[in-house]
This record gives sequence, structure tokens and C-alpha cells, in this order.
Amino acid sequence: MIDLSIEIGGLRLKNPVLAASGTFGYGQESADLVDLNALGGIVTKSVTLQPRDGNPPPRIVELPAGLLNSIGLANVGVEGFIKEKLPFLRSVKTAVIVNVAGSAGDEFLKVVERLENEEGIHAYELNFSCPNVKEGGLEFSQEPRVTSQVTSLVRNATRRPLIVKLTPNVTRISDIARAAKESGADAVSLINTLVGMAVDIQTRRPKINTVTGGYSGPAIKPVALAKVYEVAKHVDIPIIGIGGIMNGRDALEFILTGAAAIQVGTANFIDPRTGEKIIAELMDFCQRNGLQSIRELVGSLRI
Amino acid sequence: MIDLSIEIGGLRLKNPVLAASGTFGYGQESADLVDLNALGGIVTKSVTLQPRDGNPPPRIVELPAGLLNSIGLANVGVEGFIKEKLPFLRSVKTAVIVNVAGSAGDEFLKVVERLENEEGIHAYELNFSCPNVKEGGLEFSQEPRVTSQVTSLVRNATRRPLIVKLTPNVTRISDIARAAKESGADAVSLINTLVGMAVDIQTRRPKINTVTGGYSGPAIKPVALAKVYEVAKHVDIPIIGIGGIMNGRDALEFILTGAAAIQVGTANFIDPRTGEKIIAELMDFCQRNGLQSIRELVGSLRI
Amino acid sequence: MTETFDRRKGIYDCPILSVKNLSGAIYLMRLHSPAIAQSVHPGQFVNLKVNDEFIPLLRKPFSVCRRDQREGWIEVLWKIVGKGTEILAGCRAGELLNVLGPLGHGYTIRPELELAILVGGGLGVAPLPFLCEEILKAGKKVEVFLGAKSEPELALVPEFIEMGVEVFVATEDGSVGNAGLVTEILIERLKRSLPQRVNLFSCGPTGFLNRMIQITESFNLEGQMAIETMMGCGFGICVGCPVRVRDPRPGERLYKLTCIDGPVFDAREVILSD
Amino acid sequence: MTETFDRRKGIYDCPILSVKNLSGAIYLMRLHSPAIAQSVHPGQFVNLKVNDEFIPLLRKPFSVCRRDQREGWIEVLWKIVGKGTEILAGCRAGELLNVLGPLGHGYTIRPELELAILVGGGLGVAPLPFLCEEILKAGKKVEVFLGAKSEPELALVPEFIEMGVEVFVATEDGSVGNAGLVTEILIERLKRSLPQRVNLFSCGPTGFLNRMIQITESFNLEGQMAIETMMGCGFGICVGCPVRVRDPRPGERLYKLTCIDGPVFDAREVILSD
Ligand SMILES: Cc1cc2nc3c(=O)[nH]c(=O)nc-3n(C[C@H](O)[C@H](O)[C@H](O)COP(=O)(O)OP(=O)(O)OC[C@H]3O[C@@H](n4cnc5c(N)ncnc54)[C@H](O)[C@@H]3O)c2cc1C
Ligand SMILES: Cc1cc2nc3c(=O)[nH]c(=O)nc-3n(C[C@H](O)[C@H](O)[C@H](O)COP(=O)(O)OP(=O)(O)OC[C@H]3O[C@@H](n4cnc5c(N)ncnc54)[C@H](O)[C@@H]3O)c2cc1C
Ligand SMILES: Cc1cc2nc3c(=O)[nH]c(=O)nc-3n(C[C@H](O)[C@H](O)[C@H](O)COP(=O)(O)O)c2cc1C
Ligand SMILES: Cc1cc2nc3c(=O)[nH]c(=O)nc-3n(C[C@H](O)[C@H](O)[C@H](O)COP(=O)(O)O)c2cc1C
Ligand code: FES
Ligand code: FES
Repeated sequence: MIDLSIEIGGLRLKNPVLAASGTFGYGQESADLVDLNALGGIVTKSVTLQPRDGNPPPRIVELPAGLLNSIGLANVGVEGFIKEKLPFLRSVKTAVIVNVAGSAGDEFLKVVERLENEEGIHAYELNFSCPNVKEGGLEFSQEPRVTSQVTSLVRNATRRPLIVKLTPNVTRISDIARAAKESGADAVSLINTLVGMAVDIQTRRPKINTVTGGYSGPAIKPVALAKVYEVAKHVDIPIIGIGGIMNGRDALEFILTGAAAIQVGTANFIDPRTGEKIIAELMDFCQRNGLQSIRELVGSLRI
Repeated sequence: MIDLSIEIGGLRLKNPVLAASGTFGYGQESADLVDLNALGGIVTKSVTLQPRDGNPPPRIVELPAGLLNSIGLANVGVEGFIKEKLPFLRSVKTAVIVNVAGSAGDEFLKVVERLENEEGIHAYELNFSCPNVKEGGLEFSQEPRVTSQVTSLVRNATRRPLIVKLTPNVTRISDIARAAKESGADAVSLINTLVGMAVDIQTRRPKINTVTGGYSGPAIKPVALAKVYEVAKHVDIPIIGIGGIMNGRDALEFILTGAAAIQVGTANFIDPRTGEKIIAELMDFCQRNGLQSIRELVGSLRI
Repeated sequence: MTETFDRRKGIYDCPILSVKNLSGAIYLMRLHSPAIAQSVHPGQFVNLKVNDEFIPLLRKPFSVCRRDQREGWIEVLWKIVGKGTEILAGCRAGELLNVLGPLGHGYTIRPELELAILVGGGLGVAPLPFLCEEILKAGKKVEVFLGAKSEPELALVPEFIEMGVEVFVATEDGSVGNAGLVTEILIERLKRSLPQRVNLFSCGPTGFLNRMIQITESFNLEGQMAIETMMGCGFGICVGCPVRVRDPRPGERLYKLTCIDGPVFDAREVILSD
Repeated sequence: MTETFDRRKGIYDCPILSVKNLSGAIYLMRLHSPAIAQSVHPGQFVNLKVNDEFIPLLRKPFSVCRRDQREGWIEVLWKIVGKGTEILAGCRAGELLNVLGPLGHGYTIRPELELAILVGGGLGVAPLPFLCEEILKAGKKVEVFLGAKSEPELALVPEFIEMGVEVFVATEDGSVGNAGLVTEILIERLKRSLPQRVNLFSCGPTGFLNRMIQITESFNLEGQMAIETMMGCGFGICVGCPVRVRDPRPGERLYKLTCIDGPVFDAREVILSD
């Protein structure tokens, strides 16, 4: 029997395949399509302190091999999450990772404090790709200083594994990953969406309401792999790889490059069973290559 | 008659469609396929002080809607360029923009000094996406400081229009564009390739020899547009838009977003006539929309 | 609305039974899908993956146009407007198509209903044949109003006639039926005598639906309309398909989601914008 | 090599005249292209855009396998190994294919040549029929050696026999011809009597070609071989297809480009690596 289980900064997963934040709702929406118990874990839609309505439409536009979105962190807020969403998640036999977002460091802290005593949460993932109101809208993880600050703040408020999710829209992502590590993050997950844009030449308007938005899907995979490689090379911290993963081959590219686990994002919109399929493909790959454990593959790229 | 001509920082172009550096050789290679005189201009393959052999293979891998390359600035060197390539370029009735690269600020300076008294060159484009040996391999335009320094250096050595070509692999490209402008650049061109990577899961090796390489093609267009938008919004400098432009519609997206001209890169590999076709499509668009001049479109995005 | 829909959706590789080019760029496809045929409600939709490629990346949503529970098929009607619909038009009987559905909140047929007026603008006719069948089955009276730019854009008229309902047609160029907008002949009809409990069921482009909202209000009727927005997923996980709630009460959400709260909404419930 | 090739290339939308599945995953396509048929040399290739999409993004290079100048067609032979070759296999007669060519530096047939030995490894047979025809036209003697994993992988044997040349076959599994590698039967042949001026013309995978380099040297013959590398453009502008020069003199380039300096190189000229 091949062992797909892994451990990331204190978080034990039965396999390295997670559903990415914002692409799997709170689990329940796909429950009739997916065997949720099969997944390594579910990362929730970003939770903020107050409920948020999100941005006006259009929020989504399809591009060649990619997707551009500007959802605007529409979510039920931390109280709504605890009341309406968490009970179902507790019933699922998989790791529940609550993704936390905010417009200021404070907000991250308050959400985590509110969640800390709730049962059935296995880890937090901090969405440091949302705009920091104090810093003129720069994303939190675009600055090592801000990354450190907010990571420390939250670190002091929780004993649960703490994952910092990084934006790719930076000069050197390894600097940010190092800042997160040194401030107490147990792992980093990357990448969040690239800043992207599309224009309707007939109407001469941007195709999404916020002009620029988050670019995801197969088109960003090469960028995501390069970012994972950079962090793996320069910082000693467990990595969760994200970006354009559509199948087991994609997942293996990330694992070989140094990711201990991966998250499936946009692919869930097309087939919410992608995670399950990837698990089967990983199993199969290990089998065909005579491996005992998926862990033998992590970072085993031959340079 | 519709006027497609534009002027960018002192450089007059008969139309806004240029061939991008490294994707059109030195013009001659496509001469039997393309009406070179129809193009707004040709940007040469990067020219360095000494000839360079470039990187070992594999240098290229095809990805969904994109291309990953690590050519390694293979080129004939400035003397070879003057002797073997420039005479042909002089015979073409289009703007000749020599793209200059180097591993240190000095090298840019020397190449420009050597070219300055050669006839038939209409502008320089500085490739600030190549690794700066002094800065541990960081690209020149990943640092505003380095961008300023090298731009100033070259500015003092030439009276020709000076274009600085920017890397997208930065936190805030507008900061870099501003540094270029303030150091005397007449225009900026963007984007160069994104850092990308691909892994062969069977051999467990990177698919190109340098592990990471330059990602180009339709997949990067949304990122390129967002970068052009950022620069157009924050810096008052003419912009040449580059990245995944495959047809007239793509070119128009860039022009509406704020690019006064555009460059066709990867598309030339598939169809070196792409530039010519885009010119026809721009003409047609202006006609159908009752425009006198393409200039009416530049930056006319409705937000 | 009170009826609760069975939200159990599935993903199926469905054999294509037939693809017919009805006219111009309009196509009708029949898919073998007993599970969906069984449980689908009028106004619900299916989300089709038109190929196994990354272009187009997403599924494409289509209303269920007709279904046969006994034979186990559903039909979708579409017009070629882009790459996805073009690829669909190239599909052949015998091939498999990956179908996610049934999805969304459909039309509600109230027990107390007396007359159902179905109004389709352009391809908005798509969900109406199925709806018509179900209303007839419930023993209610149906009148159908269809509008289109021109005759070739007018689909499914014979299908309604076959069901024995009255069909009123308007084309903008007058090539068939009344010359003008379908909403104009609808207004004429509404001015004439009506039973007590009339429901307007509509589907079509935004401009048309906004007109339908006005008509619903000015005649003080109940109206249900199926709307379209961009969709990332079709089942509530991407939050990419918001539609503005008309008068959100304090604490209420500003947006509903077209894919799970809709695509059928009460005409007084939402604000449509392009 | 002294012969200069006409480098005038073109881009053509060529009607597909036929697509034949020769066996297993091996296909032969005939394209109407008078201009290319007219000017192409053996060993040159064409670069095909298999669809109008971004996936696959690039053109795909294929050797010209045969041509008819009078009828104005060329043929390409391929094996399905990925998406591009699969799409090609789905093409039908009557459709158009966008072709860029002729490209590259082909084989040189020297006036003083007495015996040409053509050696194809697997699909490396592709350029050899055209080459064979031209050598025969020049009035020289030809012998053909073909190797493959197994019989279904062995293509075009009847075509060579029709041309009246001797064909020697080896398959790794012994399903047809000699059991073993084609290079082994070639060595046996070379040990027997040979005329003065023998040329080895080969094409095939890298392992095979490396063996051909050894053979060329140990028998002290002249050898020309067509190699394959990844190609971004096929006509010299991407610089993505380098091949190592064996003993570059000081000041000489370290790499040549497969697409314009090759794909045919002297066996002593380059170092092949995977
Ligand atoms: C719930 C629902 C039910 C629908 N039912 C039908 C139906 O029964 N018959 C039918 O012909 N069409 C229907 N549509 C619209 C249909 O989904 C789009 O026409 C289709 O997705 C276009 O795909 P494409 O790849 O051909 O076009 P694209 O190239 O993606 O786009 C072409 C044009 O269509 C618009 N478009 C793209 N996606 C959508 C979308 N999801 N909704 C609305 N417009 C879109 C684009 O803005 C663009 O203007 C429905 C849409 C929704 C949301
Ligand atoms: C000058 C030249 C002539 C060729 N002539 C023929 C021919 O006559 N018949 C034939 O069957 N094939 C020929 N090839 C190889 C052919 O081009 C590839 O098999 C084809 O491009 C694969 O495309 P794909 O999309 O099906 O595969 P992909 O999905 O792109 O790749 C599948 C596999 O093929 C390899 N491959 C991809 N592109 C190339 C390439 N340009 N060269 C070598 N390997 C590649 C990949 O590394 C991968 O292992 C030739 C290649 C060159 C360079
Ligand atoms: C529609 C959409 C909504 C998203 N919402 C969130 C979110 O709320 N929080 C977050 O951290 N990431 C969010 N993401 C980012 C994804 O989790 C993921 O990092 C990114 O999409 C890249 O992965 P992919 O290419 O597999 O989609 C969202 C992505 C998409 C496409
Ligand atoms: C194979 C290849 C070689 C390139 N070489 C150079 C170069 O020498 N100098 C340079 O400034 N940019 C070079 N570029 C970058 C392009 O000029 C262009 O900025 C980039 O590819 C994005 O445009 P595209 O998506 O249209 O290709 C190269 C790109 C490719 C694909
Ligand atoms: S389409 Fe994804 S939530 Fe509605
Ligand atoms: S394939 Fe582009 S230079 Fe050879």
C-alpha cells in the first residue's frame, strides 16, 4: 500500500491534495458531486470579520487557458461562517483549513481569535493577496515588512498550524516566504492569482468591473512552478503548491519542484472531482515508479 | 485615408506595429515571407558587446497557449551586428531599433557607444530583463536604482530615442518605469517574458536547460495588459505594449489600455506575417469606427 | 416561491443522440441522460464541457429545452455566438458530451395558476417548451409569445403549435408575425380580458427582460424570468454570477447568485444590468 | 557541403489531397503544394500549423517524404506522439492546412557518388523515399536499410521496392526481417565489398544517429544525417534549435541551428545529446 500521507508544519494530511480557497465554497456546494472525505483537505473561501457582498458584475471572464476574476472576497463573515458553514465542515473527514482575509492586520487577528476556540479547524491559511488599505492597496505579501508584521500578530493568537498564502506579484517571492517563516509561519502556500486584465475592444471597457483582477488556471502554471522553485531553493519551509493544476501530471510537477502538498483551484469549476482524480493519479504514479511514499518525490527534481 | 503613424519619444513610426526583439532575428530571415517595409519597425535580437553562443539545449518548450524559452542571448555581438546584419537593415524602409543587452551597466554603454555613429539606427531599446551579474543575477529592471543608473549612463552616450524594456517580474512596474523616465528614457516597452518553468515528470528534469526561463505568448497577455495599465496610470511616458499579441484585437486591447505602439513577439514564430495582418486589422478597425487616426484610440479605455 | 427543488446534481458523460441545425446559426441537440431527464425542472440548466481542452476552459450553461423522462433524454437549443457554441455545433450523434446538471432554481408552477403567458425574446425561447409541457400537464392554460429579429432567428414555433397552445409571434423586421417587438403584442394582449391568476414566464436578453419587469409591474402581475450572466462554475462555488437584489433589506445580501438562487427570479426581485 | 539550397520559402494554405493510416499510429498525408513540390530538396522539411488554435501554439516540423513536381504535391509521414500529430491524423481530404516551407538544409547528392546507403531508424524513414528517388534520378546505385521496433512501426517498404532498390529490414522483435538493430545489418553489409565512393544517408532518433556516427567513422565513410530538435520557428528567428558543433575552431560558434544549418549535418560535424 502506497503512503500518500504528508505532514506540513504540524498539519497531518491523508494525502497532499487540497481544494483551494475560493474555488470550492465551503465544501457543501460540491458534496453531491465529490467524495469530500477522499480529499487531503479543504481550504475555505476567504473569511473576513464582517460579511462582504463582493464586487459588482462582471466578476469573471474566461481567457485562453485561463480565468480572470474579481470576486472581491464576497463571503458570509466569520460569524456566518461559524454558524452556517463550520457545522457541515466538521462532519467531513478531512482537514479543514480556514482561509482568513482582511483589509488590515487587525482584521486577520480578530478573525483568528474568534475562530481559535471553535472545534473542527485544523489550520489557518492567511490570504496575503488582498489589498492592504493602510498601504495604499498594496497586497499584504508584496512587502516583507507587512508580511512579518501580520504573521507575527496572528502567530501569537493561535496554536494551530499557520499557513501564509503568498501573492506571485512580487520581485522576489523568496524574500516574502523568508519573512513569513521568520515570523512564525509553519508553511507557505503559493501562488495566489496573478494580476491580469482583459479589454472588450467593442465597448472599450475592461472585461471585469475592477479593471484588473486575478488571473488563474493552466496559463499561470509555469509562473507558479517557477515561484515554488524559487522558494524551495532559498527558504527552508514547507510549501503548498498552487496554480493551474488540472490533473495528476500537473500536481507531480509541483511536488517534484518542492511542494509537499498542492491545491486545486480553477479546475474545480470545470470538474469538482479533479482533486479525487489527482489522488488516483498520484497513487498510480507511485505504483508504476515503485515508490513507497509520495514523500520520496517531494523536491526530487533532477537539476 | 486613415493615419496609422505615431510618434514615440521622438521616434516616428509609420504605424504602431513593431517586431519584438528575439522573435524576428535581424529582419533578413523573414525577408522572403514578409513585406518588411510595411512594418512600423523592427527591434533586433539583443546585441551584446561580444558574440554569445547562448545556452545549451533544450532552449524551448511549448506550453498551453504559451512558450518557455532560455535562449541565453545568443547573438553575433556588436561588431558582427554592424558587419553582417546592419547593412541589410539599412536597406529596409522601416524604423530599426537596436535592442541592447549586457551583464553589467558598462556593457550597455559600450555597445551603444559603438553603435552611435553607425547610420541606419533609429532608436535603442535596452533589454533590462537580462541578469545583472553584479546584483547576483537580479534582472536590471527589477531594481529602480539599477534601472536609473544604467539608463542615465546610456542616456549620456546617445542622442537617439532611448527605449527601456521592462521586466514584468517585479512588485511595482510603475516604480521602475518612473525611474527610467526620470533618468532620461524616452519611452518604455513592456513586458519582457515572465519567469516560468515546466517539469518533465518522467525524467524528473526541468524541460529547459536553465530550469526557469522566459514565458511568452497568449498566456501572458492578461498580465502584460495589467502592467501596461499600471504604468499608463502612474507614469507619464510613452508605452510600447508587448506580450501575447497574436492579432489586431490583441493589439487594440493594448492600445486602448495606453500603449502608443505594440510589438509582436512569439506570434512571429507561427506566422511572421502577423505584423502585416495586424496593420490591416488596425486600419479596418479605424475605418469601421470612423476614426481619422489610430492616435485617437491610445489610452481611450472607458473605466 | 415555495416549491423546493431537488438540488441533487450529477456529472455525466452523455451520448449525443442528435444535433440539428434548425436554421442559420441555431442548433438543437438531444442528449441521452436518464438521470437529468428524470429530475430536471423547467428553467433549470445544464453546464456542458464542449471539449477536453483548456480553450474554452469553462463549461457552458444551457437551459434544458425539452426532456423525455421515459426515453431518458434532454434537449438544449443554442445559437453560435463564440467558440464554445461553435464547437458544440460540430458535435455528432454518437459522441459523448460531459454534462453537469441539473442546475439552478427553475420556474415555479403554482397550483392556483389559471393562465400562464410564456414570453421568449430571441434564444430566450430555449427553456419555454419544457415549461409549456409541464404547465399543460398541470392542467393550466398557456399562451406563448415569441419575438425575434427575423424569421430565421425564430425557433421552435412548430413545437409549441404541436403542443396545441396559441403562439403569437413578432419579428423586428416583420418577416413573420407582427412587425415589431414581442413586448408590444404582449401589452396588447394584456390589455384584453385576463383571468384572475395570470403568471408571466419570460426568458431573453437583458433589454427584453427589463421591459418585462416594467410590464409585470404596470399590469400588476406575477412574473418569473430566467436571466443569464457569466458563469464560472454553475453550482455556487465561484461566486462569479452575482445579480443585484432590488431592495435588499438591512442585513440582506446585496447580490444573489444566478446559478443557485436563479436563473429564474421573480421580476420584482432583481435589478438587471449589462 | 557545397551545394547551395534555394532558401526561398513560402507560407501556403494547402488543400489536403489524402490522409492514410498506414498502420497503428502511422499516417501519410498528401498536400497540394506546387510551389513546395517544385523547389524542395530531399532532407528539407515543412512546418505545419495543425489548427488555428493556441494549443498547440507552434507549428510542427515534418520531413518531406515524397513529392511530385508535375502533379504538384508533397507527402509527409508521421506517427502520433502528442497533440499536434493527433490533430493532423484527424484531418480530412479537402481541408486546408497552413504550410511553411520548404525549410532547412537538406541532403547533398555528390556528382562523384557511386553507392548511396540510406538508413532509417523508426520514423526516420520519412525523408528517405524522396532522397532515394533523387539519387536514382542522378543515376546512382541505392541500398536501403530500415529498422523499427516491430512490423507495424515499419513504414514505406513497398514504396522503396517499387522504386526497384534493395531493401534490408531489421526489427527489434524480429517480427519482420532480421531480428535486432538495423545498425547491425548495416555493419555486416559494410564489411562486404563496397565501391570507392559510398555515402551513408541516415535519419532517426538520437541513439540511432549516435551509432551511425560511430559507424561512419569506423568505416571511414562520408555520412549525412537528418536530426531532430525542438523547434520554435523552423526558419532561424527563434534560435531555439541549437546543436553542438563537434570541434569548433577558435572563434567559431559553439552551436549550429538545426532549422537552417540543418536538419541534415555531416556525421562528423555535430554532437547529439538528448
Ligand atoms: C443559465 C444560463 C442558461 C443559458 N441557456 C442558454 C440556452 O439555452 N441557449 C443559448 O444559446 N444560450 C444560453 N445561455 C448562454 C450561453 O451559455 C452562452 O451563449 C455560451 O456560454 C457562449 O459560449 P461561447 O463559448 O460560444 O461564447 P464566448 O466566446 O464565451 O462568448 C460569446 C458571447 O457570449 C457571451 N457569454 C459567454 N458566456 C455567457 C454566459 N454564461 N451567459 C451569457 N452570455 C455569455 C459573452 O459575453 C460574449 O459576448 C445561457 C446562459 C446561462 C447563464
Ligand atoms: C526537422 C524535423 C523533421 C521532422 N520530421 C518528422 C517526420 O517526418 N515525421 C514525424 O513523425 N516526425 C517528424 N519530426 C518530429 C515531429 O515534429 C514531432 O513528432 C511533432 O512535432 C510532435 O508534435 P506533437 O504535438 O504531436 O507532440 P508534442 O505533444 O509536442 O510532443 C510529444 C513528444 O514529441 C517530442 N517533440 C515535440 N516536438 C518535437 C520536435 N520538433 N522534434 C522532435 N521531437 C519533438 C516531444 O519532446 C515529446 O516527447 C521532425 C522534427 C524535426 C525537427
Ligand atoms: C474565482 C476565484 C476566487 C478565489 N477566491 C480566493 C479567496 O477567497 N481566497 C484566496 O486566498 N484565494 C482565492 N483564489 C485563489 C485560488 O485559491 C488560487 O490561489 C488561484 O486561483 C491559483 O490557482 P488555480 O490556477 O488552480 O486556480 C480564488 C481564485 C478564483 C479563480
Ligand atoms: C525565443 C525568444 C527570444 C527572445 N529574445 C529576446 C531578446 O533577445 N531580447 C529581448 O529584449 N527580448 C527577447 N524576447 C522577449 C520578447 O521580445 C517579448 O518581450 C516577449 O516574448 C513577450 O512578447 P510575446 O508574448 O509576444 O512573445 C524573446 C522572446 C522569445 C520568445
Ligand atoms: S457560476 Fe459559480 S457561483 Fe454561480
Ligand atoms: S527553430 Fe527557430 S531558429 Fe531554429
